[in-house]
Amino acid sequence: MSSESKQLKNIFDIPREELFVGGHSMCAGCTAPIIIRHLLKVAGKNTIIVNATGCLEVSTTSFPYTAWKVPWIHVAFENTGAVASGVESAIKAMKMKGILDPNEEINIIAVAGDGGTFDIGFQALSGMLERGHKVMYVLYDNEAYMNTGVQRSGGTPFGAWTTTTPVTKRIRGEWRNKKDIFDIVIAHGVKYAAVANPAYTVDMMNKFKKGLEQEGPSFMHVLMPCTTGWRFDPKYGITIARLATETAIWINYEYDNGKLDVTIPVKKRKPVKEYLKMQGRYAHLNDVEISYIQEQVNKKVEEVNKKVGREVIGPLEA
Amino acid sequence: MYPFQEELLNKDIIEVTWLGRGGQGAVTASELVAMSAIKEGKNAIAIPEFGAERRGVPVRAYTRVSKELKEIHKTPIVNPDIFVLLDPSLLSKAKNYIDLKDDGVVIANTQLSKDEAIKVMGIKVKEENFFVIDAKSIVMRILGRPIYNTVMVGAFIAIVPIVKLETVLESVRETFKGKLGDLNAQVIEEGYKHFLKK
Amino acid sequence: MISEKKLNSKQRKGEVKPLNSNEAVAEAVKDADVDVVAAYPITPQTIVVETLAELIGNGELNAEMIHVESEHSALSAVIGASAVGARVFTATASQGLALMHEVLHITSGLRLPVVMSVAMRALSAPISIFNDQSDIMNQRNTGWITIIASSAQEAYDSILQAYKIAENPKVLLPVMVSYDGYVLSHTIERVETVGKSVVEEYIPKKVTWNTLDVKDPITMGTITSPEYYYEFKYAQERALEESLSVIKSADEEFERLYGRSYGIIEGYKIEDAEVALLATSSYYTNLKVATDLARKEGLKVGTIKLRVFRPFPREELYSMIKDLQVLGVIDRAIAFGQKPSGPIANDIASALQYKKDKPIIQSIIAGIGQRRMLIEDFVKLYRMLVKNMNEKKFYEESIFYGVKGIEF
Amino acid sequence: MKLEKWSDFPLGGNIKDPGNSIENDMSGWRSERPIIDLEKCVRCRICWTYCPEGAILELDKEYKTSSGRVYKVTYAVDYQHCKGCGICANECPVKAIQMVPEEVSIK
Repeated sequence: MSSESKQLKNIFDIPREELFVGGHSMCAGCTAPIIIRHLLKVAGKNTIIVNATGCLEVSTTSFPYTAWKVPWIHVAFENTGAVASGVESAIKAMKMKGILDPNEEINIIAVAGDGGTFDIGFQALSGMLERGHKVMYVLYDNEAYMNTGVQRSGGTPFGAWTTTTPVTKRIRGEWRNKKDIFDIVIAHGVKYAAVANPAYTVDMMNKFKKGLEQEGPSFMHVLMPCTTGWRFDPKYGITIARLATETAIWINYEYDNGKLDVTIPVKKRKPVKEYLKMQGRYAHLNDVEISYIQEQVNKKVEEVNKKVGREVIGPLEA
Repeated sequence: MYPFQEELLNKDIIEVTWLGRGGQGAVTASELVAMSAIKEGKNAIAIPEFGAERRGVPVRAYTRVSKELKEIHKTPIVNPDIFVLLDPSLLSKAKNYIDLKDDGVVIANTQLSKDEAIKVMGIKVKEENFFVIDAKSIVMRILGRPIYNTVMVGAFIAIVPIVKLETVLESVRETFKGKLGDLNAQVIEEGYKHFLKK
Repeated sequence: MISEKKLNSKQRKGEVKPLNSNEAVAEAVKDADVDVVAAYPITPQTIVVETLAELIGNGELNAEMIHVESEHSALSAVIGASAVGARVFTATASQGLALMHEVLHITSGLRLPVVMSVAMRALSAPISIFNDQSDIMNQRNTGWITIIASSAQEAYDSILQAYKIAENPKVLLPVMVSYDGYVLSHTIERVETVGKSVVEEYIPKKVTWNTLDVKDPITMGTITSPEYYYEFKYAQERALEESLSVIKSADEEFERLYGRSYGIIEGYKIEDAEVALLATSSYYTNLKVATDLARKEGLKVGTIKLRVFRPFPREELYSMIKDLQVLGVIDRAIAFGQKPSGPIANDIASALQYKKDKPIIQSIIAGIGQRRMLIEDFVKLYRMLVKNMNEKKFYEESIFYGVKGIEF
Repeated sequence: MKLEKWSDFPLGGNIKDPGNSIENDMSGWRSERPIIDLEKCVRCRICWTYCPEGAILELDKEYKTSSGRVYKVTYAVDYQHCKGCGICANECPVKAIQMVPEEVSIK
């Protein structure tokens, strides 16, 4: 995206041209393609995508059909950060040697799910961030290994049922908290990182834009409600995404050169129960467990307001 | 001219084993001779025996030199034509590492006299083929550190002139840049002169 | 190593340098004007990475170096770089090569002309940092062209040839150039370099493979159904088979330009030999010395060096060995659970399956974890094979030469 | 794409026709189809924004409602790619999109 282009004000500013098209085989109601459509609308044609193994990868590039209209590569599950580093270094080298036009801007975007980021791809991501490659890394987080049939990952939140954290006599879904990938990324000295939500499309797109304008690596953590793994009716993907922000279980942070902010403030929070009750993965939770999750959210909100320096997330609705 | 030189220098391939302790530069010594021979249009190889070198561990290195561009094999040298001992404390243990050829030459860094050294070393060697040098006094004076490799290279090329002094000085200046190169060149010359006098 | 004939060649124009095989490889990478280097340190390969860092640092090589956090990422990064059209290089050994295993398959499957050097080393456990060939033998089904070099000179020349081969549009497969860890990787030898003119003369830079180009977007690394996968694998196998002729012509052209060639396999005193020992890398030069000594004892022996391991040169090998009585095959790796236990011995046995006149194949395992093999050990093996031939006594299983407690 | 022999296959599984998944017919995935009531539709663009398939078409086609309001754009559904997830209907702020069972809509 050229630097003179402005931030989007509303959804009427979104370009019409699609660089990620239909005919792919993502689940009906999957929210990942919503993220990707808008990612490419921001990035434009001069973009190379490096995609980790995952739902998005297998469902959009099933030979001989591809949904992608920009150059795209998949190598493996755990090495997206490394492959993207290679793409970026090669372009840098070839520009330096005059093989490529040094003035041509090419966006390099790594796209990976939570498994490919929190877990198996963590090392390669860390290497890429620490070395400072100019790559935007987009994590679409559906909070479990959905491609292989809903197994827990380091991104699975407390209480969530998965096939490997089942609801049984001894355990009641995931009993550990989600790994704080955002803070871990920032600890690498990354200049720009943001948390986004496809329900807030314009906010998400503006964050993509800022991420691409960075000199070095940037990181996008995007919520991706999964109809199959979260067990909800396909039509509710965006509703649930919105509720995640409205209940403050998902906070739309922006970390920009040392400054933390929340781009979607919430005046009055909805009880987290409203978010949880829409999803089959939380159907087993009892009141005690729900109030534990609510407490966790309350604590987080308090922390965030302190860090940001104002009450950016308001109190719970009565 | 030492009496053994003519026959030794006429061999297709001359085999040298260097024995020192990790950190004393046995590998560098073997390489300096090989590098210099290659520079002079000969063929040579330098093989280090130990991979993970640690300070203090006995280290062997080997040099094979062919005056012609003959292909050189790469086995370790257990029965060398010339054995160079870098570390005085290994004198009595040297026999565990080598099996000197008949007519083999030994150049040992030791403060002992030749006769004493031959006795302590306990191998079969002709008296006229045995050389001792107190390398410590030379290197402490010039380098200020007990690193014996370059003085022993100097001694070696005086006794076994398969490469010229100038070439070795050029090689050592490439290996150690700047002042360290100059100092080591001086050390080599000292070692060289030590045996040239005789 | 340079034979006398080759040294007298008029085409000689390079510079003579004392280099070990690791440094020779780095020198070749510099002369090939590689664009991106990604490598992770591992003994005994590390000198390659260090030398390249220095060459890039002082401007002798204009390239990007990626300080990756693992070998898996090293190969992944060069895949990414190759996929956008850069000439790339990586290097590894042992555990590092094993860690790359997954990505090795992906590189050949994506048909990217990646070149890698391997300083061959034993595999853990227990850990051994020393030489054998277990690392590359374990990668024999990954679809890489695998060249085993016998000297620093051959390592240097083979890297240059590797780009010529890999980037040939008929091939488009990755190439591994391996050489013995320590015994070659750390041994200083005489190397004649070609210099940077090699890029114009021999390996001009031309992107012959599919790349990620924003002006002509493609999707690379797709998923296939049972309806499609098989054909890609068959195409890969065909390309690997057919690469043998490209390897030959690359070597011939190299000889025309620079006066050195290595062929696919090489023999020494094989014409009238009854018994031969086949080996790879540094063992070949040792075996030549042993051959001369054994011949002095009246034994009609010779030696063979296998240079190209994948694709396996069946016909070239057969025409060299068909008149032998006995071929001893020295493997420095163990194919666990298989009898005989030498991977190359097995390859040869299966290559000869339908041939009528063929020697007896005697598998020999030696040099595991760099267990010392001196010239007299090789001579001993010759004597034993001649004796066995005369007594018509052979071992179906491998001879584990040099294991404590086992005598032959 | 004709891929009868192994030698017809592109190198390494690469797809050289970007965005050719658009050729696929996904209509069989659908049990319900969205039907847009262009009279009710306020052209807010929300359905277009949230469609995972890019199957809401935004056409530069004028539309005049029965009450006389003129819109410059018209929204339509690309039924070849719509999988019938219902996000559009659910998110429509004016309930202008109805999900109708396929067997009913075919009649």
